[in-house]
Amino acid sequence: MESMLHITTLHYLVLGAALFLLGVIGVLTRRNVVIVLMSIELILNAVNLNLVAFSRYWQGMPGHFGGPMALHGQVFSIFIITDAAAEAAVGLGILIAFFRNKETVNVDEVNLLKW
Amino acid sequence: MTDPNTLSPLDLDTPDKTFLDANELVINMGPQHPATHGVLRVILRLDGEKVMGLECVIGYLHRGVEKIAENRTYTMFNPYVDRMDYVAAVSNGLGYCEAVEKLLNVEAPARAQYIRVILTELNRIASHQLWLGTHALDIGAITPLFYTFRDREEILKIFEKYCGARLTTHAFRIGGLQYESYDGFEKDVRNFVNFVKPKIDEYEELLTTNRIWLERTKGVGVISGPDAIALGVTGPVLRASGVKWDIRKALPYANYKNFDFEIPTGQSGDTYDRYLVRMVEMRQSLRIVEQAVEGIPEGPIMAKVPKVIKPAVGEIYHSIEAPKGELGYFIVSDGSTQPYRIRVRPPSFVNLQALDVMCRGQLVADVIAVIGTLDIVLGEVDR
Amino acid sequence: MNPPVATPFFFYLLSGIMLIGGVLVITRKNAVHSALALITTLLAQAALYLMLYAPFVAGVQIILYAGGIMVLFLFVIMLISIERTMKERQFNKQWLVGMIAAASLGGLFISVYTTSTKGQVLFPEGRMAYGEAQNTQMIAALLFDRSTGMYMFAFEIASLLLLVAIIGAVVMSKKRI
Amino acid sequence: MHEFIDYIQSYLKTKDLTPGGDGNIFWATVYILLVFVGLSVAVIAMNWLERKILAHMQVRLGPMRVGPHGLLQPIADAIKLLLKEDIIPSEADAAIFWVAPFMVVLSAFTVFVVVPFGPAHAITDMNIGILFMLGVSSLSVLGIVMAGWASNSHYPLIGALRSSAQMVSYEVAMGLAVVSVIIMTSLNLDGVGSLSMIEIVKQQQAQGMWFIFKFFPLGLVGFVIFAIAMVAETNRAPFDLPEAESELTAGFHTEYSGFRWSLFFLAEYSAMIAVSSIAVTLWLGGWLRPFPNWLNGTTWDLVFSFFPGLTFLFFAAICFFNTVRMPKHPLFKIQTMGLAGFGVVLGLIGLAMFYGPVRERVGDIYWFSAKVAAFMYLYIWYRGTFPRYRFDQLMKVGWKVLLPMGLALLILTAGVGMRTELWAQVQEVLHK
Repeated sequence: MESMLHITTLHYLVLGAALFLLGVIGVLTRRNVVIVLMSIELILNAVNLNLVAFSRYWQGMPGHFGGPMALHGQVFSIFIITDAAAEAAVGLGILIAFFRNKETVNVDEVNLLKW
Repeated sequence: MTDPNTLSPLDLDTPDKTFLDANELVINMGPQHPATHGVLRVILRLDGEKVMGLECVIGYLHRGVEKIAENRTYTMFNPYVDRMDYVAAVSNGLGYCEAVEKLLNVEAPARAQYIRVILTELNRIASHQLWLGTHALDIGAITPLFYTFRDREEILKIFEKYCGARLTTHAFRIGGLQYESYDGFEKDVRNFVNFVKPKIDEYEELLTTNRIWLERTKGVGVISGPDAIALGVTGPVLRASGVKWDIRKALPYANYKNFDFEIPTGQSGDTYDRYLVRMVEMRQSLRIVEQAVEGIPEGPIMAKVPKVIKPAVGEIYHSIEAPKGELGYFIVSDGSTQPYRIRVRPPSFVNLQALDVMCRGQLVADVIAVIGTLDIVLGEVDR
Repeated sequence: MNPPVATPFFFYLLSGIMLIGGVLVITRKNAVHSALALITTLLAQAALYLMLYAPFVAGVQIILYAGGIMVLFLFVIMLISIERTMKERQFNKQWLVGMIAAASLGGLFISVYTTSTKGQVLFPEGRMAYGEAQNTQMIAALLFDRSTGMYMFAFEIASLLLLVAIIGAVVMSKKRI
Repeated sequence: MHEFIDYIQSYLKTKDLTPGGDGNIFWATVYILLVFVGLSVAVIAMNWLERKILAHMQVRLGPMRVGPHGLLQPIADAIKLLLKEDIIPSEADAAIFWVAPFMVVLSAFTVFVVVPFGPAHAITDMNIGILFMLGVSSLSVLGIVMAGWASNSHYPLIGALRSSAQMVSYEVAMGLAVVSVIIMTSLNLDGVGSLSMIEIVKQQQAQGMWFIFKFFPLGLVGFVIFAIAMVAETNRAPFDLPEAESELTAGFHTEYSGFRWSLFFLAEYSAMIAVSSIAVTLWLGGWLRPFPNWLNGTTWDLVFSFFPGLTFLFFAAICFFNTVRMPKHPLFKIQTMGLAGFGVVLGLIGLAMFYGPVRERVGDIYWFSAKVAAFMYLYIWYRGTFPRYRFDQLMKVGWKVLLPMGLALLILTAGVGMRTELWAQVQEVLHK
């Protein structure tokens, strides 16, 4: 109970892992490409949560990696958000092109390299 | 999404392959829509915001005016014509009275002619003011509406003083006028001319050089002169396309040949040119009114017309330049007191046909601007 | 510096919202509902970032993820008609494989988080808390500063990536180039 | 109980801390309530003022019946809207249809958490203040898209797509203008800028210049870009395409009625106030009084501190002026007496504002609100004057005019800022 009421880095990691798993399940099982892309966003967010939690952890640690300037995790999460934006733009662009040609958004119907 | 082809009988020359075919949108604009000026229904086929084609559905205001005429005497039918283009009732009355006079071979006396011209031209100004206000409102400028209505009120006051009605005036009678002009009529008209001249400048100040107005109207709803002629378009819409055709000059009726005025024309035939043409027309109408009020002769106001009007067997077509274009009356008489058939050529109805040509390839917002610039009145379209 | 208020309560509230949102994202038929669930998740996550003393990341999360990327998603969902896809089968044929893979991954996580602690907390909370007052400035220093900045190159690469993504997206979605 | 009173009083002793910065929950709650109530009153007042001012621009009188000069008209409208049937179309996606207006209202109200009405008059001061404001206000796009989509009808959908496209594209130009200001805040001794709203105003105070005049004309250009983008951002004339009445009936809220519609209305006006307060904070010196350099000194400070009281007295005088002629009809008599009572209340508030401690505390709030009110007048003025842009023209203005201008502005500001910094360093070296 004590560990429940005292929020440590591990709590955030477990939450991140749970979100990651949800994202993985979504990517592997859904047919709708849009929802698959959203699941990928979930995965990226889970990673971000871990990074920021670790950044907080290292800020409280002494030593070379620790200290007030230990914001590398946050910087990384910003890069990941940038990547997510790029991924969403290109992914949705492909989706539009695909939908225009096949009139479907089901991922298991994307079985040809060319049409 | 419904298949657009089953929804409406749109006959379109194959448009280019659209961006997302599955999402071609069919929008039903009207009959209850704030910008269709009454009960016009427009079925729009859109690709995104681009208009691929449209179809007008009319008839929601059909009252069978032409059929009613067959059961009324010539005199009794006179008030009905006011209800067609109800914002330019005086012009309708003038057209009808002159047509019947032509059929009877009588001519209204000179004094009546002058008063008729004054009232008709005032009505032209009122009609254009109403058009300007609503057109600007459609494009998003709300203020001109109130300015034009404030000034149109002065014209309606003159009408009210003259014949007791403001909108459906029934001002003219077959063979001349029923009422002599009231005391101070000339003064009122002169005052009005002086009052409204700076007001027209005021409208122009708000709109003519407004950047947004220019962007919204220039190059929008273009129709070329030959196209306009082919579609039978008349009035300011035709003149803005560069065709100098005004029945007041081309086939003078009433006593318009006595007056000195100019026919404004545009070049490009877009919405902005139509706006400019109508603005100049308002000023020209003021010129005519000024000349007419100076030159009103004394004399009778009613020609000798029999009590019971029974024209000889025959037919007649007479047209005048209504504010919206050529307003024609085709009357067939079988010698009885009632017309055998009356057919009206309403300018709005004919001009409305040009809507499709003018809107293709434009955006939805332009459709609104073009409907506004055509200056249609549904009472006249549907009759 | 104020002491944080009711941290466990807010943590469990927000993580509950996030997990429910995540489950809704992968189970809803209607893609718009999924997107809205995802937005809820993202906003809750932004609040978690604030609890982790990372306000700048929280701001970027709101402005970019919730305000930018998700609007893009909603746009695309509305452009493609979804009535038909809603009537179809929602899960693909390999769903069992996917579940097994996810389950094994979850087992891996659980084993890592439980076995190695041995009675003590794996990552104890950082005791020293540096305030959020200078957070943005410190991130900027890490990114751009002459002496302490070490991510300048990565930053430029990221901008290049964005440029490529813009061009790619335009090329993909234009009907003819 | 005693501790509680101590707790309340402890905040009053701190002079320059926001309740959030002090961590005082009681006062933070009080401030939240105050801002909420003040905002609601402002929206109601704005509703009345817009009708009146627009009416007088258009040679008519506007509301005249409910209350003297229609003063109670907004309240009557609010009651009407609350009593109206709340329709949810049968084909609509009920849940989303239900949530959408709340989303819009929440995002419009939440931004006021960081709006600085004075150095200590804000709910809290965030390190990411301006980022927070832009981010949260951009969330209203989601609500609008949800509303349009959930209505399951063509016009709302087009309206929603239009408005979201418009808001997303003008956010870019807006952001660039904002960043140019953030660069300006870093032109101090330690060369560190700030995103905090309070810090931005304090920088303008420290640099002795409102940022609209900084690096003339760069600050002015940034302000103009923002001032145009913010009109587009709030979907107001001449950029009111999403709710273009003549084209799309009412845009994304066509299917809404009653209470939910009034939420959209509330959100629109509070969003207008929110973006205006961003503009005021960033360029017009926030709570600082006008002419700080030209009319400086304690005497002028005193003179300017009388302004709030004088303004209220002026309003009171207008009320009394309208009660001079007492109408005969008993109903109108009651109205006129009510107006006189309102005038008395205003006058008393005005007199209270001359009292020293009050005067010190309300001065900054007054100047901030006065500047925001000027923007509100601009909004009404635009609406009375301009026709509406077409969608492609709107996009052209956003992407082809404002965006390049913003980019050039950003680069120029950074360049000029670096030059002045270098110049300062050179001076320092020379002095040594």
